[in-house]
Amino acid sequence: MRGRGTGEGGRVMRASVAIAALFVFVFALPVPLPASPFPQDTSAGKAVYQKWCAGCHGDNGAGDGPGAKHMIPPPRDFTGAIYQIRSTPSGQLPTDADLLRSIDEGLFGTAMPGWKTRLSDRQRRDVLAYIKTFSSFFADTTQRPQPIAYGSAPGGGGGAEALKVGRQFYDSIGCRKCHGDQGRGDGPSAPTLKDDAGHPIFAANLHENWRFNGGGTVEDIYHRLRTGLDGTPMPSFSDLLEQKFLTDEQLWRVAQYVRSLSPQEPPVVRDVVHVPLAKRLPHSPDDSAWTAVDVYWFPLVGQIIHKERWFAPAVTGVWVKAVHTADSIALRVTWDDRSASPDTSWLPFIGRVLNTLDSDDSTREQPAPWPDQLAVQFPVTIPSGMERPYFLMGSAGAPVYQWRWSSSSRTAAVAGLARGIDRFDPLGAAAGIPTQAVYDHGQWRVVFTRALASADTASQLPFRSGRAIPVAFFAWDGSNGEHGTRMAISTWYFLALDEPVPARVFISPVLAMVLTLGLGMLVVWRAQQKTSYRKGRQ
Amino acid sequence: MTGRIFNVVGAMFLLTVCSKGSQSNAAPAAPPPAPAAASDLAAAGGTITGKIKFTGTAPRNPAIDMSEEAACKAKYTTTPTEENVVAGPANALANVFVYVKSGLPAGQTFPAPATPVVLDQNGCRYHPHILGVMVGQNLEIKNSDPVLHNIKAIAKKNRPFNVSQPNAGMTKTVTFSQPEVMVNLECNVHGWMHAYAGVRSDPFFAVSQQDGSFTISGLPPGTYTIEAWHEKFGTQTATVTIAGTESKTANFTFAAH
Amino acid sequence: MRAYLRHPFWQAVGLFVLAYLVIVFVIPMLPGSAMVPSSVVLQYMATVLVGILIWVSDDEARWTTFKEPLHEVLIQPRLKLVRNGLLAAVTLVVGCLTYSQVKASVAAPPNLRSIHPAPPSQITFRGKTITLVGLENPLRKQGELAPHVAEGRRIYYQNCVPCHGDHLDGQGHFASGFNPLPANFQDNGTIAQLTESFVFWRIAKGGPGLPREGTPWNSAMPAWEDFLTEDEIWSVVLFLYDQTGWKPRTWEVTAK
Amino acid sequence: MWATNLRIIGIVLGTLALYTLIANKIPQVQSEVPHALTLGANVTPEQLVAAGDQLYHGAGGCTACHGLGTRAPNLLTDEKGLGPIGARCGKREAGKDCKAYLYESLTSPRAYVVSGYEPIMPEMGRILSPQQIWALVAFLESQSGTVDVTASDIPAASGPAASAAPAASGGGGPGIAGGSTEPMTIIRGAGCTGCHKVGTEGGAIGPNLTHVGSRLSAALIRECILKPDTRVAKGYEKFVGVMPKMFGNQLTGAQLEALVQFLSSQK
Amino acid sequence: MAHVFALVQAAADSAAAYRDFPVIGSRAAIWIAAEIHLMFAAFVLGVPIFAVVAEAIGIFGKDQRYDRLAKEFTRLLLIAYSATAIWGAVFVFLLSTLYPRFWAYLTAIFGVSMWVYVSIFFFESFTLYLYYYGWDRWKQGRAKIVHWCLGILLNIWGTAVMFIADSWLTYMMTPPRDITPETSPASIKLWHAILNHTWMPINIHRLIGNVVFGGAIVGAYASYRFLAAKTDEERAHYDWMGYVGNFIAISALIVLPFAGYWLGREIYQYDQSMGITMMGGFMSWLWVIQAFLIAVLFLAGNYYLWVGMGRIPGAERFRPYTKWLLVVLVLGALVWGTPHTMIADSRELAAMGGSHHPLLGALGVMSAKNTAVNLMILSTFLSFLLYRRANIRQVVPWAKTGTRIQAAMFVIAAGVVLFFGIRGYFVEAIVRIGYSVYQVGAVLACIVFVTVIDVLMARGAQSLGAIQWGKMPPRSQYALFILAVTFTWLMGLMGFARSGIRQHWHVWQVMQDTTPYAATPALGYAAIMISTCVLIFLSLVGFIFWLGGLAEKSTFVPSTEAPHVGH
Repeated sequence: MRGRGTGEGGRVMRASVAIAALFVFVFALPVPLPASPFPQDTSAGKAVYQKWCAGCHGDNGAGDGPGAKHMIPPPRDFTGAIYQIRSTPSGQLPTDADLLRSIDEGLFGTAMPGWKTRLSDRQRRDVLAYIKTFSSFFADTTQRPQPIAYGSAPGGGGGAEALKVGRQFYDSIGCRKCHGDQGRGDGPSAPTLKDDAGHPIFAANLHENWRFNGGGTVEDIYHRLRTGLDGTPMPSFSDLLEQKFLTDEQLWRVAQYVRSLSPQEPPVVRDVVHVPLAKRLPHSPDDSAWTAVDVYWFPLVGQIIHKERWFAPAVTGVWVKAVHTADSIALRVTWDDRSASPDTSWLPFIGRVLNTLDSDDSTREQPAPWPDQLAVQFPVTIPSGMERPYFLMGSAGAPVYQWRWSSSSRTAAVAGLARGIDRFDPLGAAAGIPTQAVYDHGQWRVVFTRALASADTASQLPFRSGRAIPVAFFAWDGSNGEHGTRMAISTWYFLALDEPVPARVFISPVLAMVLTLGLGMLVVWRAQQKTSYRKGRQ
Repeated sequence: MTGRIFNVVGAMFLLTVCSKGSQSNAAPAAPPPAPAAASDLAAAGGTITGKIKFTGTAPRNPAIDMSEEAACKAKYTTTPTEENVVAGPANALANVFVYVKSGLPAGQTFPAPATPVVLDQNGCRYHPHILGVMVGQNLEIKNSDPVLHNIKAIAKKNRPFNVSQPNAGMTKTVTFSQPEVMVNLECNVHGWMHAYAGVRSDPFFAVSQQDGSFTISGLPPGTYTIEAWHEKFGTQTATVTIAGTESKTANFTFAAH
Repeated sequence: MRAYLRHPFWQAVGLFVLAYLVIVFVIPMLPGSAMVPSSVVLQYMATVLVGILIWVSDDEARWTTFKEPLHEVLIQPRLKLVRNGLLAAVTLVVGCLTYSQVKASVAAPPNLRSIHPAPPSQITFRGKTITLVGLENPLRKQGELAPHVAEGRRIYYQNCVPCHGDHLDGQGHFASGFNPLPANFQDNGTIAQLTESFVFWRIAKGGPGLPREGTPWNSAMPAWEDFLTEDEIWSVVLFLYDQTGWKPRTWEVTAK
Repeated sequence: MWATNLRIIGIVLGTLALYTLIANKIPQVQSEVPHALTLGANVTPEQLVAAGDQLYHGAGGCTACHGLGTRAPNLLTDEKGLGPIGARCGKREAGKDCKAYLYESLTSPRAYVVSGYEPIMPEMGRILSPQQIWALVAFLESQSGTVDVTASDIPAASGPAASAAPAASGGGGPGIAGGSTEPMTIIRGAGCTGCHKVGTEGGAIGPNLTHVGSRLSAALIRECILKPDTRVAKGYEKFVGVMPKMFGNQLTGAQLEALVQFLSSQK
Repeated sequence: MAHVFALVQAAADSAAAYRDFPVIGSRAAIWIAAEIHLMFAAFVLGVPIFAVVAEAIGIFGKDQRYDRLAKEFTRLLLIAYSATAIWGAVFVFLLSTLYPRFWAYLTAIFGVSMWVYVSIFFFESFTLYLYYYGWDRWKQGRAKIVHWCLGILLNIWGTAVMFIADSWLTYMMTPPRDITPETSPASIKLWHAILNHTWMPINIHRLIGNVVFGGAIVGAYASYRFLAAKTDEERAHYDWMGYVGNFIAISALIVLPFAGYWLGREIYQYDQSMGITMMGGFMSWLWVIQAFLIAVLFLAGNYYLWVGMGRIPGAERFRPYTKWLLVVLVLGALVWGTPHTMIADSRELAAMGGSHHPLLGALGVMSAKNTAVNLMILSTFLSFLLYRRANIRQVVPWAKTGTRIQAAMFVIAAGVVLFFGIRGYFVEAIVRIGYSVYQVGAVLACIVFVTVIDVLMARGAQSLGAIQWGKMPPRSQYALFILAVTFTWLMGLMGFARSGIRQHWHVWQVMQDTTPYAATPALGYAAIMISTCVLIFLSLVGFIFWLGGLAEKSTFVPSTEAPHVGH
């Protein structure tokens, strides 16, 4: 038996080694070629630029391509040669390597994709050379931009002590002024922020490091602290080190602290929210019962399907937890929002947002103190097949059941039927959904509770366990000018309510096992009978 | 205050040029080696003075809510306001940057003074609000507030920068390489903080004082276009011909809407 | 050892395991590949199993040898431990399989949409009836293409980029929020397979205009007839083909 | 023997079961029948709304004016903060509830014209069947209002023209005026008199066609029917785009020629 | 029959458009009646072809076994014939009563051809009786030839009947383009309606399909008798019969896809949206099942041949090659079964970046499928060739060269198939579609030329020993059963595909189906219906075989003749 095992193992191993060798060969082929210093061909670069870049950055590199008016942040204006992501001190030009990195990887959290997969090495270098021709600053070749010499991160970055130090300096060097006390971009200065061109700009939400323009690692964060993001309100903190107000280690600790605010990995979308069965329903958003419940992340994107479209949603996603008892369900939706709208201090910001974006309407809207809103959407009944109502708030023929919560009345959400994006028919006060909401340092936490059963089964979804119940989320950030059809939307996801395990779950496997065992024994018995019969005959 | 600083700077400048001794002016057509020539011209040149006024009523400067910054707030007894329009008595307009826009001989260069221009961040406001600085001259930015300021330059012809000064006593020295009117300086932490720096390659510029007066001196003979720039009211130009060491007057009147 | 390698039973087992390893581990490792969905793994393994069974049983001698170890296990007294072990193992596996089948696990309904649903033979575009069958891009006949492509480029960047992306690969910055994912025009399975009239139809009518088989997941594609004119849509179609380098499928010319 | 028979039956049943199982495991998609709606006595409001929706965006030609530009009120969106038409229709005209107002607007549009707009709306009663009119009323009411059109509002269907829904893709309906080539029947059936005056009939939105033959040649008349906006009569510039462009598709060749001949003979 | 027609006419005159069938509903009733009728029809059209061919071999090859085989089948035919007629009558009856308006429409157009159909049916029946009952009478010499000609006539009648019936159903699917819902059925010219787009492709497809089907059923019959046989001689006879049935079935199967391809192409040409519905629309998953069934057919057919090599002395020479054929077949089956749009959960979808696998997705497209199926056909053909050659040694002097040429042809054909398969990924769609013609052409040319060479080479070949008929393990016979069931099921599936693409139209875009059953059901439902029909059909066929056994004892006669070479 053992010999057999090793024989098989050896065989498999040899095969795997052979396959691995083949792979090494295949992958190794392109590797030995040295990254040859291509001559930077600006005319070839121009062709690439016109084909792939001009749509957003404009024919003349002024960041005014046809796509520009639908993006916040807007595409880079190359004529000023002002670049956010550099390795050089503030005010200096970026190095070629810096620019190439942005071209290769793109800028996370923006519309700029990485081009590594689309363009060849040569094409990317050519286009880099061409981009530099837009600004006279690059023409002066006497000044070569010099990268800052960075050290490496001190160890113990994840430790409580290090984070405490990081937090201390996070406060003392004033990060919280813009990024807020908890780092959600809700600092007191946040509403005033704009970039060099006067476009609105959000202080980064430090809890979403996957959206940091220049990358989300501790090193990336540290580099941004040292260089600043030119063209944006984010300054360089290098002077602090030079003038000995801060040690290098302390600045690293700040970077490590900022990194610690985001999850280890970017959240992965799981379609089905598992809703466990609990004894007690937590009504408060900060009830300790929530800590034991699994959390689900659903990304939200701009409503760009129906007029009036919205290209710059502020809410990037919702975190959802849900539990249910024998008769009720509680759904906690958490999302980051830089202000508890309506907040008049954000009115100029809304004005800037509305000015920056092209609108479908000919007339530009005037900013108003709109509230924050959230809608949770369900079908009217649990669908049996794959079919669902139209995810964008149903249609005239197939309405959806929605809970609409608004920051202007935090204790109850209006339940109603949406028949298309611009039509919402409330179901009356009796159908309202009690909610408890907390706004805490740039984050809304809202708990919706409802009985599983409903009196009006035709329009108010009765929740049932053991079924995939479609659910979708819509969010409006009033301080970003969102209201009406201007919102962040999600596609359909699902809630699955646990049900008490029925007996058959345990009985059928046992039954199957007994049957199998019996059958197996029969086979063995027959085989042995036959042999002994044959033997007997011999 | 702006005027005072400018006076100091101007006086020092004059002192510097005077100490070199005065010589007769050379033909502007063929400028001799720059530094010497410039000094000569300055000593020998004419002067433009003027008053700047505005018509209409000045818009009110918005009050600044400094509640977020106790340290700054404590420096004021009354509610501080922004400095968008600083007006003196009888509609005199201060904080107007007046400079020679054109008319100086081409190719002539002027040395940058060794003394820096100082921009102080004090009480969450910039001092001065409008300043002039020469190409290559140091601009020293210091923070007198124990709160975070970031000083961000928005410029087209010069490299912009954005550095932070979270601590009192921090300084940053910068220079500009190209003339540019104006380089905007702002603090993003405090949205109300704005300053404007006129960067010139010649020393012939001034900022109007509380009484609206300004003086540009040391101009060589020639016909000049003088421009007055105000952050809210825009620009106005005047043409002045200087012959010899005479003093000419150029008054500007802005319309307040 | 060698005897085992030669024995059809162990060869068969080895082949089966090898096939599994290749499908589950090697294929995803290949450049530009991804994990194989379990449904396909099941299908492949079933095919391989049938192939192996055919191989062991198409020759009488091999079939007999193949059955030997099985038979041995069933009858040999010295293999009693193995026999009982196998019996127990099979029983357990069956039990687990049954449990996993019976146990209530709620999964999202599968994503089973036809990627290219059948187009209607004609559509109504803002009140105008357009016959799709045999329809070609009218802009191709209007002289210079370049201005139309440029127009299409403008429209694409103003409207389509958030989902379909700068690469035209369906990976725009809003793509992650939608299901189904936006179409990837760089893939040879989308516009490269379709006539321009089909693409026109999809753009004009969007997700709401999909026939039922195409929309269990509610495509987020807007009905662009609400935003764009007929010519604008045609120019976007031109741009898509121009930018990706694909050629539209043309109508077969019926011999007259 | 029986063992063999059993085995054969087992094989056959097993194979069938396997195929059936696989076919049931893969995606199950039915091909549904598109809704073809006849507005009979038992029509539901939803059906009416759906039919009206189709008409509004399709054959009714409403979107030629409503919704684009400022020629006519936008009925489906928030018009000047008043909400879609369903929300404001009841408040427009004193003494008329929403249903009555909409019906009147469709059948005799000049009875009440919203201030700020020209009286250019054709009388839809000349173009659409009563069933279609009521479907449109229902659809417009459904825009933020309550649909109160019922089957009893709709006059009993008469003849094949009662079917409100356009034929499902393909086929092609009987065309305007049932394919008649009698010019005045076509003119009435196509709704020309909604805008144009022909003899004693019709409205005054578009150019009077009573003596059109003296102004335009037959070729020009044909062109104007097929491509209405290529040449615009003097004084009617602001109505560019009002005349539907679908007549080329709707009229049969014989009908078009009959119409052109008739009009060019109107000297 | 006439009586039925009178009934039908009466039904057609009534006002109701539809009536309902109790319990299972109209659609299911019609479905079952039509499908079982068609299966019997295929059987009674396929078996005469089979019988005539077998009789010819008997006459010209002087092999009495074939003659008896032919007769045995003609006897089964007699009973099957009445079953066909009964089911046909049930079908017509149901159609005319449940769908009277539609039936009236069809009769208005096709009335004349229906009467022709009925008359030919009569002629066919009489020819059949004559053929069977005259068998022993016209046994010798010229009479035998005349008798054989009767068989041919029988086939002509049968084919004519099928052609006429095909015109009705192809009209429903692809009515001539000038026919609109307003066209009065009475004004439609009969010949115009018959000569519609898909009439000829369906005729050819069905003709070949019937041969395949007949062969498969014969194979199943033989395998049953084999398993039930009590003596070695009987076993040998039925082993041989099973072989012959399988041979005919697989040979015809090889060309069937080409006919199917032609049909599909005509459908696309007629109406693109119909074509897309079929291939890419709600029926796209049907082709995954079809691919699976065809893979089963190829694997089972080859398996039967390889197992059969065990009874051929000399076959051991070729044994080592079969495993490579198996590898090609399995790889082909893998490629052919790879779905383009994969069933995957969200995690897998995320990993794949959509429902198309980035790498395997390339196997889900036409180029790969065509390549796979062409290589599978080539492999199957090679299996046959090896089988054929197993117990002979060529004596012609150019045997070695001939074999080399044959090998070269295989290599060239496979090369062409692979070349165009790979090249298909780099060209635009319209060119790619054209490539399949080259691939098919290469394969067909290879088959034809290699066969010709092989026949020439086999002249005077030396035998390596008699085939030991009957020395066949039972599991090979089960393979024949699986083949028969699969063929039948596949026929049902393809019938569903063909009639399903009309969707909610009785006559495509001319006459709409407004019954509650207008929706075209999903595959799962269809599969249940198909399985039900296949089960009913097979039970009835089993009953007929049993009846045949009652009527006369087996036709098997112990052979005393010289060992048979090949077939």
